[in-house]
Amino acid sequence: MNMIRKLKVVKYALIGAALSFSAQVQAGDTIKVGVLHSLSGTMAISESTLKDTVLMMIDEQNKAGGVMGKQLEAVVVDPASNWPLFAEKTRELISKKKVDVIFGCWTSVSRKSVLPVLEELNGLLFYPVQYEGEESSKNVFYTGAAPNQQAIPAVDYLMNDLEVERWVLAGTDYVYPRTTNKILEAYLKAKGVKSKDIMINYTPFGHSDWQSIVSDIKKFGSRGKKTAVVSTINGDANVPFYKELGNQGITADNIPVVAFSVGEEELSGIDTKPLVGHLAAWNYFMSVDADVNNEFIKSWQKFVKNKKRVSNDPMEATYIGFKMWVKAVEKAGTTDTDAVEKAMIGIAVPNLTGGIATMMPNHHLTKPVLIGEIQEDGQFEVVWKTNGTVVGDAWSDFLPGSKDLISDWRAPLACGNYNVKTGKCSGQNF
Amino acid sequence: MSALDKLRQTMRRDQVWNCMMPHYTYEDVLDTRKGPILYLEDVTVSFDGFKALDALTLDINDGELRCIIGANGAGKTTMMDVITGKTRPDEGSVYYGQRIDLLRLSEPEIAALGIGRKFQKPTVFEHHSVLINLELSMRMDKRVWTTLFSKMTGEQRDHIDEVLQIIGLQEEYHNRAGLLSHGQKQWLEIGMLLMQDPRLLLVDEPVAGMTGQETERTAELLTSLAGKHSVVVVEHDMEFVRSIARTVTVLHQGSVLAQGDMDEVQNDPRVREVYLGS
Amino acid sequence: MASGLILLQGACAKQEPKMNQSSAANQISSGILYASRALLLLLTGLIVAWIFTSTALADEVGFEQAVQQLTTRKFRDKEKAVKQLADIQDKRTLPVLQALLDARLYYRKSDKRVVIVVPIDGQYQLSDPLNGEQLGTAAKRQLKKIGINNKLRKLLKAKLASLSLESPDVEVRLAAVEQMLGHLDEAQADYITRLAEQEQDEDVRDAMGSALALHQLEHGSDEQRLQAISLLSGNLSQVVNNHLQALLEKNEQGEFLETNTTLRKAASRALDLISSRLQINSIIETTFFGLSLGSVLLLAAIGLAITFGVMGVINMAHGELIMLGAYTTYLVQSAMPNYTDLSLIVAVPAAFIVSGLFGIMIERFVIRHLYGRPLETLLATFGVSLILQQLVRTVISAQNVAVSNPSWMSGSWQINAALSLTYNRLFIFIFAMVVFVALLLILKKTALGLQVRAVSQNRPMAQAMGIRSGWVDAMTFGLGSGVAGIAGVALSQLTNVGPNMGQAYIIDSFMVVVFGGVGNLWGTFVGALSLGAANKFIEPWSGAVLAKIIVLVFIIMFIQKYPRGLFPQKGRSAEN
Amino acid sequence: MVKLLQQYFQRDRGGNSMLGILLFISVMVPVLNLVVPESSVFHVSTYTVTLIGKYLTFALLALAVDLIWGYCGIMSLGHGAFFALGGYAMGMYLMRQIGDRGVYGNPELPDFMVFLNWSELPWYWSGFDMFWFAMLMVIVVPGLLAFVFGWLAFRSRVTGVYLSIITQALTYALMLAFFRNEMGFGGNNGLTDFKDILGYSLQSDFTRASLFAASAIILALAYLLSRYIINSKLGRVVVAIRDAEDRTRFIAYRVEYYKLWLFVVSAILAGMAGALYVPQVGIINPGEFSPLNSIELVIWVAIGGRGTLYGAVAGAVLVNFSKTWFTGILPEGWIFALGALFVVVTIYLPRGLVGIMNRKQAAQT
Repeated sequence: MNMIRKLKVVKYALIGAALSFSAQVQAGDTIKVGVLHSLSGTMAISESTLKDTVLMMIDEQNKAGGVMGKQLEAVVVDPASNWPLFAEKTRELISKKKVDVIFGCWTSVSRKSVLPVLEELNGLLFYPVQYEGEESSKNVFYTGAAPNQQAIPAVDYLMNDLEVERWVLAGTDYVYPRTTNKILEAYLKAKGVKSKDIMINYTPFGHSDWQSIVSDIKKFGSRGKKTAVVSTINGDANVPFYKELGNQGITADNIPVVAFSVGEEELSGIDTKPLVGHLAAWNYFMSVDADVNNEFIKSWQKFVKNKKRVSNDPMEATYIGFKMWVKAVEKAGTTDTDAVEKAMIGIAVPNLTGGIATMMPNHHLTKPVLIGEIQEDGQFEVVWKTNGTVVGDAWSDFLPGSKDLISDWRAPLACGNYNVKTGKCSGQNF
Repeated sequence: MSALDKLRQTMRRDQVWNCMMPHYTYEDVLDTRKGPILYLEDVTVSFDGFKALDALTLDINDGELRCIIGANGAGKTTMMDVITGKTRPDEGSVYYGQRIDLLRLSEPEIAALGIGRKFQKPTVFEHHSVLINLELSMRMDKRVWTTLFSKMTGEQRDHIDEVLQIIGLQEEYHNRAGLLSHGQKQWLEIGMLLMQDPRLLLVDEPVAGMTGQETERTAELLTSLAGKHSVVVVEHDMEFVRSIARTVTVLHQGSVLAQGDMDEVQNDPRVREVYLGS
Repeated sequence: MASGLILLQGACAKQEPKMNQSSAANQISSGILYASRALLLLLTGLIVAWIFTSTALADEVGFEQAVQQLTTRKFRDKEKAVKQLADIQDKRTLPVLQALLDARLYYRKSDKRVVIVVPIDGQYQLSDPLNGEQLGTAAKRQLKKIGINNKLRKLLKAKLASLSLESPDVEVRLAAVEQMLGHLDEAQADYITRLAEQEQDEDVRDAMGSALALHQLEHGSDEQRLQAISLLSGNLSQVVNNHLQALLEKNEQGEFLETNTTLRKAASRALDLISSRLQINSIIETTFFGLSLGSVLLLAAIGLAITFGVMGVINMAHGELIMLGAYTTYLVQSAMPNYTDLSLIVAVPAAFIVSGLFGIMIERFVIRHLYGRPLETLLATFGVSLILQQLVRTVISAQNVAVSNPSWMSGSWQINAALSLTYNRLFIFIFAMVVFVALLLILKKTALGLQVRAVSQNRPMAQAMGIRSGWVDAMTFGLGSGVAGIAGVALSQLTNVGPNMGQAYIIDSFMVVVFGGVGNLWGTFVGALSLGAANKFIEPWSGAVLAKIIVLVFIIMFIQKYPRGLFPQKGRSAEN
Repeated sequence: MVKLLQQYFQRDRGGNSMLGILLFISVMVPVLNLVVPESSVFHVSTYTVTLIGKYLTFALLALAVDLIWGYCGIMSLGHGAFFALGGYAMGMYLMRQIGDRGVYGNPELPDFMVFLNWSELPWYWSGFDMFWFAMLMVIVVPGLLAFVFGWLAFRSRVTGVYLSIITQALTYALMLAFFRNEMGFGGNNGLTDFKDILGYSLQSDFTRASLFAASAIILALAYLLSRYIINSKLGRVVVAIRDAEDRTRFIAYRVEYYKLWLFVVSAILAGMAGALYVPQVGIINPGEFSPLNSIELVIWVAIGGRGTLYGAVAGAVLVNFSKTWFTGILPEGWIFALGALFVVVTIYLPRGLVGIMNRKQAAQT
């Protein structure tokens, strides 16, 4: 046996495997649901929870008789927190595994990576995480919050209820904080806040040495005006940030921090004693006392066999997305992407906080906005809530580039980024 | 040295900047009419306060075979490092012929000027055949692009054969150098030096680990080289030194302790004290 | 209003009628309270002892009702109740408010009786806030916590401060005065004036002086204000700074709001003095930040300085050994949940042993086969690092775990009004120094250290001398790894404990060791501290990301100039 | 001499058959993808085409690493940086090709600049609307960086571990820099949502197949180039440097220039790999600069067998293929397998998989 022959074997095996992909016959008796969440790498911390959530939902749905009499079958892949791999795995799910719908992605970059593939192959993605907006694709349903469903109400709360006059916008340097802070800056200025009363700070991913920045925030906040920090700091950097806040004596009553990326799951990795009273804005909290929520938590903890496991906002978004998809498939009577997509608009399902979520023509949801204070037990206590629900806005009114854009996927417009001034629909791949 | 001193040094008017120096080969400028081919004066090298060379002054005549002996740590290898440009002395000057200041040149430049060096531990290119070892060492344009496209000419092949003859590795030319015996590697390394048509050969312990027969052959080889080339041999083996040496220099603690022919040196009381401790 | 209703949804709906009753009662009681407060205002002082006794009866009713009113779900009503309680000046007020702030004030679901709780063994011991009577124990679900929000928290702190001015504890008094700085009312000013006369402690007296001066600056005559400014000159408190700054403010027409020129001049002089002092403080602060970052780098890198510097092994799993140390801290804490303060001290040797054992295993199973091939140890240990990470993910969890800070490492050491150093950083700095010195001693003074140095300098010779080089390698690697584990304990106090944490430190650690000079512990020491300091001095004007990039580029350039780092090993032997 | 040449030929039988395979698939895969109907068992799906196309670009990258590590002993832990820079140069071209088809319909600015309120294109984006310029930059940017970095490092004789660590610092610094949104390269999201290349839609199967063929052919050409280099006298000097740097220097070779030359060539190859990678996967972002990626690609080479060019190619394809395969069948445990593979290969197969086969071959002859 020589080397060359072995190499050849490998090559032929490769090609053979490739050939056999096409030979696979699609099984007709199940509906395949793709799950595209990282199970390894840096994002596994957050995303593996959502994989389990989808699996639980599928399990429950199957026990309840499946969809249109067919059982659901989960197809789980691991894109390993590698953004190009997300695109590759999406292609695999749609063209090789023939899934009918995908639940997946967490970071914006993974969604951006997947988007061209979805549009090319006409797939369907439910994206369950709060994000920066500025996007509306025919093939994506955004079940997380847009900035106007999280950031702006939170700022309103701070401004009106806590009489905050000075603002620190601190974020990790990537697109979600950048955009959110751009929107907030414009919003605050429109409300009459002067530039010198706004401090903007960006830090790299996983930033761990917060001494100087916290000390600056402290100085900024001691100028006699009520100050608050609006934090879009991402995942890993939060623990050292909050620890430093606590140690430098910044407590919630002198400089409250309102976070958009810190939920129950993140808090379970932090000693919350020094953080009591700091805020978070979400569309769901585990502590919300609603029957449907209690039931959800019960079945979740049973599913993962862990009585202490928490639930969080992206899980609720996954829950809503899944329920909506089931309803839309039943309404359309088929899993065909176009039919389901049409059927999705207007679908309403109960959310977990006791209200109703409706899918709007721009592929975003109606959501209530809740502000919670961190408690010692790692839970949030709701201190404020919008009256009714807020409609997710794909294109922010506070950014010069997007204020003229609207999204409406119903005929006759059927456009995700229609410019009302020029009357043009740009950025479509089809 | 402070930055200011450096600046002053750079701006000295009695010097030509390195970048403006002509690029020379040794035929053009090597001037040995006044005798010495190599001239070291007051060379001092220290490592962390330890003086490896202490104001060493030494000259080697053109065509001479010089042996340098000394205890371990006497500074023999450091001296070679200084001559070949590997170590920069703290003080002193090193001249090659009358005009070439070796301290301004890098190792390849010095090598290109015809100073060849054999290491203490035989160092050959073990993954290459003997032939390629010699081919690579050949004196020629060694710039990158020329090397990329260079092909061996018949003339060069003849030169290699000639050297193979001298070092007695005709039979082995196709073998990988790594497979040679210790003695053969030593010879190959000397052969590699010869391929460069050197004027000055620095040979560090050529017979270490050799059998008696091999030693004898090496002695023959080195003595045959003298005259055409200047040869400096550093060696511990007194028998060997006696067999080849005309002039012997004894180094001790980084400077010359004694110099002369073998008998003179051996009878020198200072040398006896250092070597025998009496 | 809305927030209250959200919480009332679902299970709590049944209680609504009751709530309405009690809020009706509240209105009556607040009527009484207003009357009594008016009475108080009529009589000259608020806080004079004899008034206190004479209104005791009215207060008794008020106190009870105010306490009961805390059970309301509306934060605005709670706020009113807290104000009432504070105004009543009952000696029982302080414990009630303190309990409310500490989230130890509950009410019983059965009879809505307000209780102060002390948790004991998963049960709560109850006492009555009205008369201190012990009410036995109760399970958590029989009780409902009285929640507070930030506004209330702030109010509570302010009220508690004014109530603590006469506390026997100096610290409490000082904190109280500082809390009140800048917003005294007339009555409080009088009160403090009187207290200041009797005050024994100098610091407290000074603080009181500042508070009064600030009060006079606002409300006094020009003469008094000038005096106040001279008293406040050089005071580092930001509140003082703000007030003085206000004197120099201009209106929109560019005219000074403060018309008195002498005052303005005095204020600007005072501010100059303050800002020059602040400058010094900020340099000290930045230096501390730098040293602190440096000490973290030192801890992370010093284990590597041993395994890499002394043994020549490039251990890419070093970060994961740090992570194992941090996880050991977590496990130790989980094993002794009631002794958080002690757990950290236990964790240090535990982490050393755990990481050390893992290190010895890595050495025996992997690195032993690769001596003399340093770059290949890099590849193999990279594989090890992947395995260790995934191991932690599988065995413990992919999520981060919570490691709590012991009380002695929380908070900060207030040096003056503008300068405070956080205890955790301070301790970690000291800890890093201790570890460094200990390692230095081990390598210089012990038999192991001697053998390590012998093996690292000349392996065959050391073997010939009868040193079991295999054993020495294992021990050295174990030592380096153990130190990484210790670093993990320290890092668990600063940052995330999760499967990926090691990766954040591995590159920085290598930079430190290479910058300092391989094989030289002092190099690592100087390298770590200077890189830390450089980073922190650059950060203010460049931002955190750019600071890091600048430092990296600097290291690259530095290595070009000095290929063997800050403290190179010189001599012929280093060449090979 | 003839014997020598023969020996070299014999020694590269693996390489020759690899070239054969490359040539074969560069024709057959596009044909099977485009011509053969989807229902046929011989149809190669577009998914497979892009997947193998990606492996080929990785193989080119591995070839670049092997050239300097396997033959010159320079272990660069920063080659991902050159790959990424090449990728960014290509990405910038593709970005400019979007024109006014971006979501904001701005003909001049890419979308990420519009929503960050940039008013005009930064100067360093100019020229990237032209394909030839972008291709030039694919070569110039990584080459120039390698030249400057190498010139500094090799001249001051930074070697071994030190060199590895500072190359790592280089790619780490670049990663942090590219993460910054102020840099104008799209920050964390990088560049994505490409539409077409040279006027052909990137989503068409024809373009994909062409890119695939281009990757295969460029890999083959790069292989031939590398083989020419290592078989030339320069190649022998380079191996000489690897085995005895001082000796080489003392026979009058300017070692630093040789290293620099090879390093630049290697960086250019890596840059080309990046440029081929980006249109096939559809995104380039700073994650490609991650030091861990660079370490991993050194491991591909180690697994395949360094010092043999086809070994590097085989290693890259094999590791990536097994990653794709393992993530499918063992989503939770594949990292254990990968980690164990790295350890075992390094300890027991210092010459990689090619080493085993050569040993067997040697035993037979």
